[in-house]
Amino acid sequence: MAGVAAAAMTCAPLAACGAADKAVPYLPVITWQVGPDRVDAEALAQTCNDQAGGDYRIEVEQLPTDVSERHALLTRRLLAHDDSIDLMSLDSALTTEFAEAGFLAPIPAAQASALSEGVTPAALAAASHDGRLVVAPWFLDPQVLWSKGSTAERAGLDTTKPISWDDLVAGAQRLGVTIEIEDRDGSGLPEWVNGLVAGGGGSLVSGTGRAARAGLDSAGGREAASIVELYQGAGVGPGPTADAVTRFAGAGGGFLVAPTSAISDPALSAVQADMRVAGYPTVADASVAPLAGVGLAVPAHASDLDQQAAFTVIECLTSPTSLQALATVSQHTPSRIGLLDDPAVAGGFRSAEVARASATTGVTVPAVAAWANVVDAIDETWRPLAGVTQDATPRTSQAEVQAALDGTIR
Amino acid sequence: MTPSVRSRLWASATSFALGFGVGNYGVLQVPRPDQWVWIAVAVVLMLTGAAGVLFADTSRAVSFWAILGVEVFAVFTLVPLLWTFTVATTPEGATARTLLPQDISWSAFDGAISSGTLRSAATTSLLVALVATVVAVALAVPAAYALVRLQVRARRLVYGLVVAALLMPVLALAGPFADQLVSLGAYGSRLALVVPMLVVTLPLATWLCVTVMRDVPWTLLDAVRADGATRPQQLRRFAVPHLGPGVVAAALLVFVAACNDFALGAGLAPDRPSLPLPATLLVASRQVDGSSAVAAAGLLWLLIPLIVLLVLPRRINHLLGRSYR
Amino acid sequence: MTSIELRHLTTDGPGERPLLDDITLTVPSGSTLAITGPAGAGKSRLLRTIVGLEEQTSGDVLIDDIVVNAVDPRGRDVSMVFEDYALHPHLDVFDNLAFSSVLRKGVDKDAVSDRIHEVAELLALTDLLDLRPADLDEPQRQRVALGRSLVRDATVYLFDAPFTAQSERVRAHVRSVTMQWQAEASRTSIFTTNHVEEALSTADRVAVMHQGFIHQVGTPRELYDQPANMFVAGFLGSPPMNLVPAIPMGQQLVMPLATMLIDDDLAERIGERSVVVAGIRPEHCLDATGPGGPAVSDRVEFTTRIDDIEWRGSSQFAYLGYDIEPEIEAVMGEVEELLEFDLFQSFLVAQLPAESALRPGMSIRVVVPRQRIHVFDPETGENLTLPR
Amino acid sequence: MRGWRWLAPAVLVLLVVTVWPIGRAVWLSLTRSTLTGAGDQRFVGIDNYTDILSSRSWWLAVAATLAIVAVAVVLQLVLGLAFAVALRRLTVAWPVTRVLVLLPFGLLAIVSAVVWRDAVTSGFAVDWFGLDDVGPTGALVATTVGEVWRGTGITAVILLAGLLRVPTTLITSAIADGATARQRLTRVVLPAMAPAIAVATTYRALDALRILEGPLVTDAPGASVRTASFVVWDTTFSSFETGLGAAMSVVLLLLAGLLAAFLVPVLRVRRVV
Repeated sequence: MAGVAAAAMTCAPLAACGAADKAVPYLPVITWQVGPDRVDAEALAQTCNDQAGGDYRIEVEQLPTDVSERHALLTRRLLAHDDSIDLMSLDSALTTEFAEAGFLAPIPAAQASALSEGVTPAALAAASHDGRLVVAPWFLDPQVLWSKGSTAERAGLDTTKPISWDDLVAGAQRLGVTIEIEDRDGSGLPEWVNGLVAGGGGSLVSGTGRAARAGLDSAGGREAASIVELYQGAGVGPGPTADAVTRFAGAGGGFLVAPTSAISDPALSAVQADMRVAGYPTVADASVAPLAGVGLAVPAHASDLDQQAAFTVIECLTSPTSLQALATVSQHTPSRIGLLDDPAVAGGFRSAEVARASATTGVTVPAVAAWANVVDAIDETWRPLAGVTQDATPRTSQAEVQAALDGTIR
Repeated sequence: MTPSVRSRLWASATSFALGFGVGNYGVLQVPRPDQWVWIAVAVVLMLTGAAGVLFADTSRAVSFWAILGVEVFAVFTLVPLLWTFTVATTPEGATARTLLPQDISWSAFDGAISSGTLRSAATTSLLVALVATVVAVALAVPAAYALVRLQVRARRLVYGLVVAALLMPVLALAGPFADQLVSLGAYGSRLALVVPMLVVTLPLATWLCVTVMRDVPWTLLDAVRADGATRPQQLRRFAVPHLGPGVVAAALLVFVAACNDFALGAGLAPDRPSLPLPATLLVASRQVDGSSAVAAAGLLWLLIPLIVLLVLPRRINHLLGRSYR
Repeated sequence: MTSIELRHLTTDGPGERPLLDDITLTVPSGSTLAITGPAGAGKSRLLRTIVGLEEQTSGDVLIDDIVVNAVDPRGRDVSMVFEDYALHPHLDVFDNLAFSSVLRKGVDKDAVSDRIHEVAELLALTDLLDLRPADLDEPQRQRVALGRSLVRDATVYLFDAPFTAQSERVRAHVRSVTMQWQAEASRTSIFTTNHVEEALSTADRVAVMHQGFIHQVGTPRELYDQPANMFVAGFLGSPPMNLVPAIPMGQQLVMPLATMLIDDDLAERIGERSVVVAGIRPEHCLDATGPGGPAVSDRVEFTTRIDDIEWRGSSQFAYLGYDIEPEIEAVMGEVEELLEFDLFQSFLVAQLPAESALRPGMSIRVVVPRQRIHVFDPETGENLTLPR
Repeated sequence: MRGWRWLAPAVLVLLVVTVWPIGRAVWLSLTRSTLTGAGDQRFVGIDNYTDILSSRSWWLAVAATLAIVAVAVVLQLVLGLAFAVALRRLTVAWPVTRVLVLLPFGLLAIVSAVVWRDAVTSGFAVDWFGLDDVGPTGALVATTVGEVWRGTGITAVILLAGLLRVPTTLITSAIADGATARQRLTRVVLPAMAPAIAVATTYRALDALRILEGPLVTDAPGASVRTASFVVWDTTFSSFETGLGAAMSVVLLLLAGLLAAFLVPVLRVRRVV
């Protein structure tokens, strides 16, 4: 639409301009809003553009890094029916809210089955609302435990099976190395808490809509708080930070709790070859990895033509070739987990085994519309980490999270 | 010793002591190069003190207390502006740590001028402010005339409404306005900002125009009418020369106020194309090297009020002073 | 109680002429001095200098024989009423009256309150005590300003044009109240006024001031009868003294309408001067046929035509035109320019009794007692008729 | 009633642009709704109000706001008065000071907030005054000082206008009466310029009440001090809880009204039309 308008504008005043005689071929320009993930969106777009052979052209635009800013900006643009969004990389956490707000164009039935084929249940759930697929599942990274070289062995940890947080912290403390927790966009802490609560047998939020109940003031919540307290008390790291990867690569870094894609970070290029992977640390016995990922969504307000083109783009971006690139280049765990068995992928994906297991046992953030507010509520109550106690924090946090869910003042 | 001599000596002593204190603190506590700022201020204050002693026993009608006050005022006003300039000229990737600019890099100014986002935001601000100002002044001039010159029942009530609207926290209206715009499907268009912006411009325009109207020598109008002037003549001979300058000054103030509005613009617009400059700067401030960009854009934007002030300094001061009294 | 003395008080002005020009004055304790002079004479400035609001360039101000040049107004303890009243808009009349009195510590509030009521009674302000200055009219405000000063117990009282706003009727009352209050406690005071009669009728002594310079100080009678110079002569009296150019010719003084014989004394004082100025008060120009006229023995007389008659109820003024030569007129013009004051006219004014039947166009025979004619030096203004 | 013909358009428009959104706010405040329309939207009566009025964080924010208002107003009045007195007597400098005095007010509040925050977090003030990590509260204080800086000029202009209306003879007369400098200030000058002070106080207080830029720029997770206007903003435009935000807006408006209702009679603000 915008493309046509632009073409018309430039051509109209010049009666003799080249295209004036023949009809202007309609070239939908698909503006793809991407988040701060490690995907090389430009390269993927280029590949698709080449394949399309002039059916469309993808232009990539970057969204803010910070999760609440990204959320606020996307929401406002969608409210404003901003025509500079034709396709967006949507955090799986926002699916419910945006779908409820009616921002997302439903996936055409013809494509839906193809898109959901072979997708892990968690990824499928994170891409659906009310039983309908509203987002094309793309990747859903489980968090894993990365370590440098023989650190784990030296700490006396057996990496073949998931390590418990207690052992991990003790080991790191013994070696005098840190356990870094990655938080690229400000959602690290809530995801960590979510994973810990789930690992402790609870659930951060149960139920949906305004009937959702916070589950922090529970055994699981207290378990989560005790682990944060343990981590903080041992002084083995600053908690979820934006520069965790850099710090991990540095001298004092020993462990890194981060998604599978972390290894592709340029900051790790020096230690990349030497990195080992293990399952997400356990709380009780089970390893429940936080799952966070991105789907591809089309805004409901876009014109039919643009929507059509956008879905064609989605087809290209979710094609095995693209997903392969996603897995091997940026090490994101594709939603279609079966792809990891492909020999072409298996060689290039560093954490295949762990990822495959975690992708099924892991937990995504709860599907509630108020998730963005829950993020704020958890940030408010669990920071600074030094203030977290298993007696008080779950209770205060419970109230705040519940308020966020209810839409009342926190 | 006459009283005025005594007063000057006291002023000199105060100025000297202040200068001494500033100088010492600067030398002991402030690292270079900012130390020079402190020393310069101290030198000026101490020179003032010395001059006060020298001129104490002359009949020159000059108050050294006033000089001291104006010097303090100048420092108070200029230091933050200098800091803004320093932040704006900090090279990319560096953080300004001293008040005096270390390396001056104009890239932030370049960026502010060439950045499409900022340009579009500035255009939005100017456009919205212009339309809102024109509408508001067109409504306010007759209203102010009625309030000042005509018999109006409930004059105080109307006036109270204007003042209330002027002092109201506009932010409180941003939410409902946004909700309304969303349900009208107009959220995000530039023109949709104009109507809410009237909340800012209309009361201010009315309030300032009332002041303008009160200063007009109305007997002159009676005289012009008694002399048999026709309507157009009344307009040309009376309204234009006596009302014109005041209304123009009021309109300029309203325009600047509308340009500088933050809450409405930030609340009622997504980032583009309708986000006005102040709100855009909030977004920009969160980016890498954001402070430089914000400071540079702010200083450039400051040119608008500065020009208004330089063109009509007396009238603006007069208007503001008389309005708010 | 307290005397004021000024010694060679001089204040330089922005231009050539000083604002206060070598003023030396003494106001004895308990007396009243009126300073009169045309607008811009420097009267207010003189008062402000005495209070300490303005600083002199040189000279001394003495209060009670103590030099107070370096004392601030608070230390001088002088009360002053300002020409524009200086009332506090936010205070009611009572508080305005009380204002000056309660600035110093240790004031007996009850005593002040009593005095306020007393003064308010005297100045007809009792009904206005609860009002604010904005609600008062001009004369009332002036009375409040005056009252504020009367309430206060100061060493010296200065009044800057204190009665101007009062209507003719009230003025006498207010003036007498003030003067009575003044006399009761024999307070020292100085007041300024534009009204010559007011100065003459109210004060113990009067100073005539013009261009920052005191021309003459003396009792009202001295000033009126023996003006030291042409300015004082021309300024006092209403209508003012007739000043006409006169040319000495031997034993005679030739004036436009008349010629008068001069005695040796005066002739000697006139000396070589080619032109002098003769001054005759209108009330001394008598109708030869009217009351008093025939009785004058040592007289100067002349006959002329009446140009115009102005009837004033209690008397009539007859305007008697004359011509003077252009070169003499030029000399007169220069004198006026120097003094910045209008002294000369091209007619004589004679004061006739109210019942006189003379009409414009008729001819009149005027007699003037010779000893009533003053002769002035046109350049210095010096009164040549006064004994030295 | 000829006057109303001239007045009606302005009053009508003013009513539309103020009363309409306020009415909408009142209506919205009785519902639980989001700007996006996500979640179920339903009528909840006065639940939002009870939530707000029983919320500790809201009252903390209100207290912080009022403290900021009080400090800002007092500082601006004192500084503004001092500067106005100095400016009045140095008429030679007027061409310069006239521009200088309003220049800070011309700088966008957001720019001032950003640079003042930077001054204490990483800038010159850190070295000058030996500041350690000041945290969000310290940064908020800095931006408040920045607001004081921005508003002092305009306050000085208002007070200067009031000061120029105090007749000089009033002051000289007080000097002649022997009033000390202190007595002149407290008994003559300040009372005579009371109307200007009253207006400046009211205007600056309500202006300080609505500052938003500083709190927005300095807020961080876990910040201990937040202002009421920030909370309103955050609820409405970050959490998109329009219903709750509208209720807060109404409370904020009432708060502003209460503040005005307190200031106006106490200071006897009046301006005769």
